[in-house]
Amino acid sequence: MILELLIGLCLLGSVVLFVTPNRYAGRLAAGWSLLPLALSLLMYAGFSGQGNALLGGQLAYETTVQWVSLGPYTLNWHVGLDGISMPLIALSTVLTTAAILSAWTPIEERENQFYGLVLFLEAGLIGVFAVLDFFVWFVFWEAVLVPMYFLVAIWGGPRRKYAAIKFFVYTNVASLVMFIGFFTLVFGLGDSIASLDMPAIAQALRAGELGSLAGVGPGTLKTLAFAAMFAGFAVKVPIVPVHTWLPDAHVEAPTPVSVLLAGVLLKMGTYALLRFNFTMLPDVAQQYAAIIALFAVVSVIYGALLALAQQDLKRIVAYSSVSSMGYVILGLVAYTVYGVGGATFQMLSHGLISGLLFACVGVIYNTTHTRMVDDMSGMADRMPVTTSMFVAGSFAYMGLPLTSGFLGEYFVFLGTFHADFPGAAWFTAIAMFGIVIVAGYLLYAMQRTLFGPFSVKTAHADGGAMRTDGGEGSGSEAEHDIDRAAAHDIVPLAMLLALVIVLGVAPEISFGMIRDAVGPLVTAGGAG
Amino acid sequence: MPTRPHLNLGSHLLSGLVAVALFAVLATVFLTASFGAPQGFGGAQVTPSIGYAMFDLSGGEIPSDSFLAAFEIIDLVLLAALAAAVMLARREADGKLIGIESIRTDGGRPRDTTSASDTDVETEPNAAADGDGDREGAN
Amino acid sequence: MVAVQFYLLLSAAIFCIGLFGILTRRNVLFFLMSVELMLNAANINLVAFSFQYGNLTGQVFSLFITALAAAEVAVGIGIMLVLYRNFGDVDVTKATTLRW
Amino acid sequence: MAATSTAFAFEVAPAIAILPLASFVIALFAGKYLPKGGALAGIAATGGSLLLSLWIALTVAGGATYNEEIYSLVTTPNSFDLHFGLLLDPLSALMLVIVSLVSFLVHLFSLGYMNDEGERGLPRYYAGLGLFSFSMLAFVFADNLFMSFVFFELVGLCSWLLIGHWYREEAPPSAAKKAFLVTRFGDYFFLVGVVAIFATFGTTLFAGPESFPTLAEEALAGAGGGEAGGGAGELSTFGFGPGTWFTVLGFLVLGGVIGKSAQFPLHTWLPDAMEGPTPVSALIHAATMVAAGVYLVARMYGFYALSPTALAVIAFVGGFTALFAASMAVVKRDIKQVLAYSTISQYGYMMLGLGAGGYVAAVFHLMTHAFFKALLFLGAGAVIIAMHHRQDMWEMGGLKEKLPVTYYAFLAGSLALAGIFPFAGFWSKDEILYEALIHGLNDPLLLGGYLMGLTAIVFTGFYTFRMVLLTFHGEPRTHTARNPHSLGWSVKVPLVVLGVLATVIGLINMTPVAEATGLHIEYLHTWLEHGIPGLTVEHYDEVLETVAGYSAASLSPLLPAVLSLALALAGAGLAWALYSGPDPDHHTERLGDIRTLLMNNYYQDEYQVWIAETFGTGVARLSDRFDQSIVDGAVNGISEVSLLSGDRIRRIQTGIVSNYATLLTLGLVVLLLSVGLAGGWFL
Repeated sequence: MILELLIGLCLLGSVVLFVTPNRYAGRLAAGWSLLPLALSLLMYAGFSGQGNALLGGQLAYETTVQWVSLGPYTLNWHVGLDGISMPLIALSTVLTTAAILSAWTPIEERENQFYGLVLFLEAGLIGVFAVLDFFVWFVFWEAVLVPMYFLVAIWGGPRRKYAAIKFFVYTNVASLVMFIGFFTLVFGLGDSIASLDMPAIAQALRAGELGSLAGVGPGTLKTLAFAAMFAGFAVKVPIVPVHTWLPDAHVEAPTPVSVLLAGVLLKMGTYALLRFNFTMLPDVAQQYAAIIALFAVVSVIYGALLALAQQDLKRIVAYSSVSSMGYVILGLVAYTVYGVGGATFQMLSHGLISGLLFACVGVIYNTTHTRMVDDMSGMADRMPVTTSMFVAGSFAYMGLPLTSGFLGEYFVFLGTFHADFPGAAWFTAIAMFGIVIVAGYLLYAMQRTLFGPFSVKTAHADGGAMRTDGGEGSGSEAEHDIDRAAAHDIVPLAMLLALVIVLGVAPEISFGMIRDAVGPLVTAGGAG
Repeated sequence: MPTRPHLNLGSHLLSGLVAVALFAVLATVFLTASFGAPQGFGGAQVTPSIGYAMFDLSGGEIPSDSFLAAFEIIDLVLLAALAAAVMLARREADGKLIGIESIRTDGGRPRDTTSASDTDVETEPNAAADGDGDREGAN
Repeated sequence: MVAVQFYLLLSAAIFCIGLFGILTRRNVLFFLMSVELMLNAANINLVAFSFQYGNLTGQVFSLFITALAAAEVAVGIGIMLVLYRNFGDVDVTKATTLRW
Repeated sequence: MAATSTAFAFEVAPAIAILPLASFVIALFAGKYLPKGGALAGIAATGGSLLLSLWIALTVAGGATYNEEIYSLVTTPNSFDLHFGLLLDPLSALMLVIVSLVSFLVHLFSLGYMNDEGERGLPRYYAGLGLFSFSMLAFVFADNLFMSFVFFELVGLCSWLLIGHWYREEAPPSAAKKAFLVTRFGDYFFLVGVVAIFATFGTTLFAGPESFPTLAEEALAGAGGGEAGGGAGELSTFGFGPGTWFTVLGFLVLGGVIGKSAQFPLHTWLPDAMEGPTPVSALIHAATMVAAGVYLVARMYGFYALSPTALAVIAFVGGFTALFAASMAVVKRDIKQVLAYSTISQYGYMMLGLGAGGYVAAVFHLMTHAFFKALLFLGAGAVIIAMHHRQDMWEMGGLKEKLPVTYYAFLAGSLALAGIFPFAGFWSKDEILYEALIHGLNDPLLLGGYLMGLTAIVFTGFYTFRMVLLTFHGEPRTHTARNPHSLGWSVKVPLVVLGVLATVIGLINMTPVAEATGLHIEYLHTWLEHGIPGLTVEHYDEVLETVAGYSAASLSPLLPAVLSLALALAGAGLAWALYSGPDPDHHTERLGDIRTLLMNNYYQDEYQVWIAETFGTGVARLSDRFDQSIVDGAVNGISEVSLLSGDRIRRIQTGIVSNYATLLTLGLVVLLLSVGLAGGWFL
């Protein structure tokens, strides 16, 4: 019942926050979010699952309650965790707390609703990672979109309406495509399943019980379903060329929301790809591995190139997410322990690091009111701590050893290089070039914004352009705005950075359970 | 001047043709369909049976469903309709209309002091502009 | 006994007359009257089938419909009054604000 | 006693790296509250590391070696094993001593260079130094290539941090970015190489029967003995023959080496890196980090020895770099720039030595160079302090009288650099050239490397003494040069220590003397002879001969030694002739266009920036435009279509009830008709 308690806590918190006065909402939200955080960390510590959730593994914190019958299918409330979902749930709770803390400064109106929506979002995210019955899973999957839509549309930047609608419509259409793909499989399975339980479906599919549907044979049916589900989830990941909602949503979203968007929402896509496409239809995935790998490599390189061309710090980080998620896809397609496990580890690591970077950009934006690389320089002079965090986060993103970013990418490379599909080594080698481009744009951005003589140009209402030379004079009025960040802005950064380093030095903390969970998948999937 | 009804012919009757067409279709269908012989009630008492059915009482001779809940709901609906009719029709003592503020036919746009129809005509271009604005944002 | 399709034919005719009224008239009062006709066409159907199957349900339903018709007229006339206040007329083609 | 104390020495060996890590943490978090901004913690830590390293070296000298895993990152059954380990053999013990000694001295020197000059950000500076020492020492004792890569990258980070120490100015952050990016480009190939070695051999261990050089050797032996692919059966060589594939792997790792050791064409970052504080230049960009690349090749020499192609390329690139960089050093005005190019040039020699099969010679030069180049940089640092942070040699002159300690130390370093008998550089550089010559007589590529290395000697002698003469001799040319800043003990002590070392360290491996007299005084050679099987000089020589097909021509070492000495003296003499007067002329201006070319570094920066602009930024801009217009355009196009059609279709919604009713009825009629026709109602 502990998972229900976790989700319930978030939902209850959401309701409570909606009726809390704005003045107290921030503090209450932060305090409340510690509850699911502590609970999920306790669960993490006491995690006892074994094997893969969909392949008959021993689940932790499992509950199954029969709910209703819908035609020939029973709908169940079936939740449980394995080594893939547990770290992701912990990631969700950690990032929610970080996002709430980093929202204290920028969110200045309708706070109670903001924090209420954030907690509602957290509940949805946990549900997506925990639920194992397709119907309920889909409810959570869609429920995540709702708070996200409002968070972007109400508290976003100047083009928030456009970004929010684009995000919502794009991902919703994708859900539809995915839904059709999945139900093709469900109907194709016919009588061999009696519920929409994902483990049951996965095992039935792997046992080859797929029949034909509407005159289409099982082979074609599988491929079609795979393609539809892949297309659906690809939007969420996002994979080039269905990535264009991401930069808009990121740029317009308030920073705390960007943290969650990049940190956890993108992981929903890869998590679902792993659970559905790569676990349920391994043969199709392996048959078309080279094509999927091509998509992955294009995402890596193209995303990185796009990031290189950006001037907006948030856009840079947003596009680099496209690049990083490409590594995840590349790892999944490898079907090796390091490939799939590394992909999962990379999800975790990218969640922490991109969250950290977005939060850093947010802290800078809060004081300078600009995110343009050209508009500022020498921020290190005024915001040394934030700068350190930004630098550390950037290097983690570049894959500096002893941070989780390095290991995530390294595992993926290691796993994919000797994978079975044709050209695996070449794909990997090309994808690795991403680490050079990533270093290029992040170093460029850091050099321009953080270092050099201090100056800030803002479109601030009262100031117009203001310029001050670096060095001594710190008494003039114009500089008053540029001050060290408050402690509550720094705490989430430090928290995330600490996790990034801990995971980078002791990856076994999470890689152990991940490896345990992907093991059956890999041996069952083919290459060892 | 004494008036008498006169036939108002004109193009507005054209849409009535649709109704005629519908009748034609229905008539064709009904006349070509075949029903068995009606069972009828066989001389049983119809009206008391209706009463029994409405109040869920046993004793009706003719089979029927029970309708107590539906009866009560209809009761409420009538009451609500009565209240609504009164509310819609009420007039304040000083001649000012009430209920207008709460019942708007313009989609809830803020209204100014001019008469309703004028305002609506004026706000129309704005509404169109809003729509366009959204689309520009989308580009 | 009269075969059921003739009742149906009658009901269709009444219904279509009501419909004709709605389609061609512009006065709200005529609308209300036409709707009344259409409801009663439905009643005829119900009673006819009640007779056809020897089951009372249809007849009870026709009673309910009569009651509902009363409610509808009450609200309808209320709406008509509001329409008149807002638009200065009871012509339905004048009240065109409820669109796109 | 031996067994237990040996075991204990190896038990505490990780502390060599961990002590500086502790000093990093202390300086970072508590540096603000400590006296000297954390310097003392750093000095204590590196001093401790130095003592421990010496202890380890003594233990290793006793014949013991150590090759153990100490921390496992990830253990995966049936797949690769990522761990950190400790490989202590003569080579790594030697390198540990060098790195910790230079690091200790640089910490000491920094007291004078940074603290006494009232710099800001001292905790950051000492944290950077501590982190660097940690990473570098850990890199040195790494027992597998994965761990090497990890710390290889970390030293790159430290380099970035320390070059950009004065981040409030424009140039240092830019130079730091360039340094990191250029080395990152090399590291890309290294990364591919590490992953590929993992994929090929399943391990990246350097030493032991399961190490990848051993496996590769066995695979080659198998392939040579039986039919093709016989021994390489269990290794996946990705469709290449084992020999070819191992060469490819060698080249991939070499990419990282070329980046880090600033070899042509990835050398452009090193001169820019001189924007950092001078002690940092001494530690990172001269003595240790830049040596990491060369050290790596030496570390996995057993693997490179299998591939004659890779070796020849290494030698040729090294020889070319040596000449190329030396020629650029001739015209520089900035004292640190001269030293930077000379560093590139000297690492070129080491690469030449390694490529030519002179493993001992290269390691020897690595050691002597670490000492004399650190000395020269620290000497330059002392001069810069004295000159109030001016670095142009034409503003100096006549400092000999004012700074005697610095002068004599600097002179010792210069003589070593120029390769004048009997200073350190002479012995090591001569041995490299000798090795290149005897192997090169059978291999034109090696011979080419040798000839370029030989030519570079003249340039080296010239620019070294031009530097010495311009800085210390003649009349002071500016006011600052007449009244230099005085120097403290913390500056002088490192200079003296290194000056002594630069003078005498060459004596440990006097090959020409040994050959001539028959005495066994090649101590370094002996030192590198024992150790873990498969990592010894004998083994390398054997592999070179059997697998790579290297054969040495028999030639007395005396003649080449005399030749190189003569060339060095010629260069030095030319410098003396041109610049020895009290007020020397700008002779290099007579070179005309060549000077312009050299001052602009052969336009290497320009073309690299051009490539980066065109293929980086240009392609990025293009793809951005493509993304905005085509990809996102398609998305917006779809939404545009639906919006537009919605806008048209909504016109049906007139607001007139009658119209709605008409449509409704019409719809009903159509529906009835179609359902009826389909259901056969009208029959």
